[in-house]
Amino acid sequence: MINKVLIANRGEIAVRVMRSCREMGITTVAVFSEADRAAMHVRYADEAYFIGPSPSKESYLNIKKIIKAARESGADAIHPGYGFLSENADFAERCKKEKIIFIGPSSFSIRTMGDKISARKTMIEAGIPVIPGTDKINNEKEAIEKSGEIGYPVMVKASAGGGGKGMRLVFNEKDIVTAVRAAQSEAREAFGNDSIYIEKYIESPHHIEFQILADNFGNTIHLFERECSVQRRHQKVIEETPSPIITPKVREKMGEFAVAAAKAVSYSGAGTIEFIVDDDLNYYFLEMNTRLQVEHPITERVVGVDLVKEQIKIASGFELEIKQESLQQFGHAIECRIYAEDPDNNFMPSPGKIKHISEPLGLGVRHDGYVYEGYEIPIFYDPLISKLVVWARTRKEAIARMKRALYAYKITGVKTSIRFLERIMECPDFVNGKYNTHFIEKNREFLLFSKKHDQKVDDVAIIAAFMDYTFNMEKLEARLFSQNGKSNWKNSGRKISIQRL
Amino acid sequence: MINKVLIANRGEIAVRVMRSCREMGITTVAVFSEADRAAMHVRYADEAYFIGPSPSKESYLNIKKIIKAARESGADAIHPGYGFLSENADFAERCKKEKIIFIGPSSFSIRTMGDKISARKTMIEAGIPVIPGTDKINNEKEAIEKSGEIGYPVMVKASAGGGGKGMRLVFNEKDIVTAVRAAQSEAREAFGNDSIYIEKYIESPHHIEFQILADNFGNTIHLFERECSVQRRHQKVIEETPSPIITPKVREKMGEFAVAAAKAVSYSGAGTIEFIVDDDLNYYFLEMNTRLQVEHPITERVVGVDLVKEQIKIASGFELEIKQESLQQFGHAIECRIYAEDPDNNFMPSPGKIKHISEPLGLGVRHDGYVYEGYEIPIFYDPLISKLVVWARTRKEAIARMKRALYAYKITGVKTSIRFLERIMECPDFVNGKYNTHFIEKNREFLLFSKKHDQKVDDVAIIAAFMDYTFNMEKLEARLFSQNGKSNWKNSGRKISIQRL
Amino acid sequence: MEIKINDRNAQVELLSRKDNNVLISIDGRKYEADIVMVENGIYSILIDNKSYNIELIKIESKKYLVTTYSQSYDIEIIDAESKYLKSRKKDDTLEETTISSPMPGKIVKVLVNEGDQVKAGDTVVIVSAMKMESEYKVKKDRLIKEIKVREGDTINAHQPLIVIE
Amino acid sequence: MEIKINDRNAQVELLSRKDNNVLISIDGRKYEADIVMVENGIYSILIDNKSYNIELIKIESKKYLVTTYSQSYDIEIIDAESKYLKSRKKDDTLEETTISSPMPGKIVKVLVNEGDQVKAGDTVVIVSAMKMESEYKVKKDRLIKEIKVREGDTINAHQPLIVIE
Repeated sequence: MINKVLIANRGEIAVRVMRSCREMGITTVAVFSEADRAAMHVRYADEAYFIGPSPSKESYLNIKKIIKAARESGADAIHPGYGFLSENADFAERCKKEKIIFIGPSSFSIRTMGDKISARKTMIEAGIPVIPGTDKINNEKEAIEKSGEIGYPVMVKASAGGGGKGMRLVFNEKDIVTAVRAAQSEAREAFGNDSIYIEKYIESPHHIEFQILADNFGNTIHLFERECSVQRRHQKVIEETPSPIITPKVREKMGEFAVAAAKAVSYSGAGTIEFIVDDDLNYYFLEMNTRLQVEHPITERVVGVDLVKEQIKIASGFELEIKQESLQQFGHAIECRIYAEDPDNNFMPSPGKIKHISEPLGLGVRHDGYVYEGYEIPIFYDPLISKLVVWARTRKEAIARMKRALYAYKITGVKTSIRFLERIMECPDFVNGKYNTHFIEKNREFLLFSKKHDQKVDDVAIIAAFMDYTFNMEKLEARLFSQNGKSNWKNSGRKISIQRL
Repeated sequence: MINKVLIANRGEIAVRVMRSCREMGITTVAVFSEADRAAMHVRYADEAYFIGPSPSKESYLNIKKIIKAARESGADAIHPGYGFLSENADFAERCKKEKIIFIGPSSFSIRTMGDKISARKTMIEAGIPVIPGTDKINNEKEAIEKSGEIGYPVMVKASAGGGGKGMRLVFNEKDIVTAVRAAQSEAREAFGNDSIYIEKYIESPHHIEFQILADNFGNTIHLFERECSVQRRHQKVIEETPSPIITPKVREKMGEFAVAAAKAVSYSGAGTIEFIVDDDLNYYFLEMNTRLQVEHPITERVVGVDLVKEQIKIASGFELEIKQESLQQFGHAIECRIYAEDPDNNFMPSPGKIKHISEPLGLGVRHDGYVYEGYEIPIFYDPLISKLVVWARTRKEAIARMKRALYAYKITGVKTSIRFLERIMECPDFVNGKYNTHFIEKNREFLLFSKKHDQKVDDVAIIAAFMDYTFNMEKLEARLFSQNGKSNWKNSGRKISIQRL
Repeated sequence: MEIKINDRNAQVELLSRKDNNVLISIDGRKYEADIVMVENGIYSILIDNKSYNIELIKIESKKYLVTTYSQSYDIEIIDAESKYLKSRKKDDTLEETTISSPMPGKIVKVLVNEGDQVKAGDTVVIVSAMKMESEYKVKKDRLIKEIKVREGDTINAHQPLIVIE
Repeated sequence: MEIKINDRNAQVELLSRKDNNVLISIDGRKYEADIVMVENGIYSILIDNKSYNIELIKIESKKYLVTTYSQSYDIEIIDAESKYLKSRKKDDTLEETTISSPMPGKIVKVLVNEGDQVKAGDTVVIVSAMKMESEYKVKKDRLIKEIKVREGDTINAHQPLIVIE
């Protein structure tokens, strides 16, 4: 078994990984940048190594420095967390060369799945459904034929494309030729290359992913799905499991495909197969994340498995003990990501010093965070403060519990998304489980609508400020008196004048 | 459904009840004594009513004041929590008279189970096993006969007894007559009444209890057992479920008896049947707690039911939705009770001001507390600070998780039992699940053994104090300088002399 | 006493007080409140038995950021001293305008030079924080008077970055 | 400088310092430590890359209760001033002995009167806290000199309750 793990990460995920290590009796090694000397992962770890300036490139992304810290500390393994070096094939290779266990898949798996083209090719070969599409379209006739085969609506895309340029959405055959011409001309101007291809357009896409675990003995299992369609700018905001739209039959089939997808790249460790799903429950492979996901706790809660421990056991060379047939989803879990951002100001990031924090606790609540009172959230990294995870017997109860938890969760000093998340829990589309990736956009008005003005609450705020000021004035006076003696008439006069203001 | 609940309690349980109310959309009303104006339950509630001076008798135990607060607030129900008025039949009756729903059983159930003699009688009639024993023993011959029937060892007890007086433990028939005579003479002197009776002595008693739920339509179910044998002075310290000694067969049978016991007193709501169990898994009814237990969260975690919500639904007149056959125990849960007490000083209570608190969080950890930084734990009430509950797939993993949680749990300002609980988690008898109510006594030395002296840790403590002092001195000097100008030679001299000390 | 809450002013008077029980009038509305500071900067207030939790952050000696459950307020205590200072400030016609960021961050790029004439909507500086870049634009045609930061600088919230006229 | 830790004294010297990196000698043992106050009263210390979390409670200006993961220590800074005060105290032979409680609580019963002669092991006062009563006894035969509390009084930790001779 691995004895000492260096966690090449920071924030909540570093602390979360260390917790599991501690339960396994494994010594933990933190690495930290200049900005992170006082960060929780440094405080929580058994050992801590400084790895450079605050910008990630010079510290958390610097392979050389991390390997150096691993060697110095004598760590026999590195857990990359998510982000940073977690999907860097070179890093995985380098670890191997240094004879340090990389807690993750092989560099081959990372590379194959990291490149969209090779991933798509591999999936097609393995019989996994991918979004129907064409290679380069050579002429208008081919465009008409192929679009017919795919089925409308289709998206015409520039091969060299990006940023939405050279893209045309087509709903009917009658518009395809015009669209192809327009896309080609736009692409020619934008990229100097007019080659285009055609792909099926998913009108109301759901983002649903499957958690998988694979050991080095050919055992691969899935731990069911996570519904991640509540997104803002392609950033997940809320995840839940089970998905409110998936049926047992579709779940079983998708799970089988997820396992097959992992096997196709000889996957080892924990990974996630992401699918795009439409309203009719057609599903298509989107990509694979070859690491632990931010939202892994909801799976842990509903299935009852500690995924980090499984990662470590697999990396240590143990065989998976969990069998597919012994797994089941029990109850419902929801995760809300709490960001340091200002929803009223276009979600602008809000780093700064935490003045006060009250964490929600109690039945069915898990809170994975890393900030504390007096901690200054640095400007250099991700604005994720914590993840609030609730579990309940039913989806309805889970939503009520999340509302209760968000209600009791208070952070001052930085702006957060807490109230915005509360609105999502109250939004009919979410409550009814009828949402796709357009959810936030569609419900923008409802979600950003602040509660109606309440005169009484205004007045209570005034009372608090007024009394605080009064109390402080009194303290100040008391100090003046004690400094200057009891019968100082000048100060007595001052006191009265202060009170009269 | 109930709309507004007054919680006639304080501390962690008041907050815990309010959390479930909030999830159900029920308005919460707190009551508070003088000492509790700043307490968490007042802050958490929607409304709060002052009910008198700090001693419980004048506030939390004062039925009149609590009923008055309920009437004023318009609460339609009262939740008594545990302790205080929770098992007071008069209070339950008074609520009924006032047409306020008492969230608990009828006064009849409370009375019957509250009196040891009537409870024992009722249980015998219902066919529930009770500790074998006699009525009054009339002569020595009867003592020999009955003791033989019961089976040695037996305990000779004074009918008027108490405080261990007039008690004799007898292992063999040859000693019974001497013991009876000694007990009689001691009882005569102590109580002026020499009548005695004989009861079976359970040598290695385990305290195992069953959670039950009963509605007003005759449906009664049990939610399996809790093992509560880790006790100090008859006060539970740690509880776990499932019990490490109970077999599925015994569990099923005990569960049936627990349901029958509840039915025998027409029980309604949540309650607990306590059994004494010996090493051979013989079990005997001990008593019934006609209220929510402190340790209810471990059942909630393993069975997946919110017991407070069930209490409220039953009190609202709903039928139980949960069926016995749908329930199962999933994984293992342990609770540690964190008390404000000093294990190194004979567990003396340690009220006082919380200077700093770091709560353990993460996967599988539930923390039900009520204190916060700056809160002063009052001298008037129970020393329970919080309950740390962990869950894991296996007992072994649950112990590892509890150790991890206790490790990260830090409170300064008051003494706590945290390190003592950590020692229990390391104690071989506990780890092996081989313990009974004598556990703490038996392992006293191991449990109170403080870790061996570590020179380096001493030195780190010195470094912290020394540097804090140095930093403060510098701040002080900086202030002196800024007050007196830059080139104040006198202060410069002072600075140097301070450094030289 | 006058208290400014967001953009409006309120007349506040402490009518009576006994320990932590106060009688306060706000624009003529009277409140009997039981007010206790339970944690540093956090008040528990009971009014008609309703329980309110209010968090205060002191920005300056008379300026607060006050957070209730549902909302945040900028609150300022206006006493004789502040009134005097304000009246003086009004006389002072030399009003300068600056570009600043509401959040701390790092200067990615300064797109103008001192003396430049910029048009309404022109981006003058780009600030990055937490992996996100924000562009700051001028609202009207302006003259760049002074540039106070350089690329790579770490800045605080509300720190003047560029002075414009 | 001298530092008293529990019952022993240690010689401590700050050899060098750069920002939060210090070189300290304790009874000749040298430590290179990176020390930062992360929260009020909580220090994070790295020594040879090992991470320590230390909590300090200041009892008086030079007295601390210091808590490491496994233990608590009473630590006192002994500078010239405290040495001087201590030396004066020693001259002062008027040592009084008092009965006090290590915890706050309420006086349940005072079992003696002023002027009483009590025997070793006699209970003189009963204090209750958190539903538990504690009896306080005299260790030797003593004379009750002064009773400073009455039944029902609320007391602080370490407050003198009864003065004995």
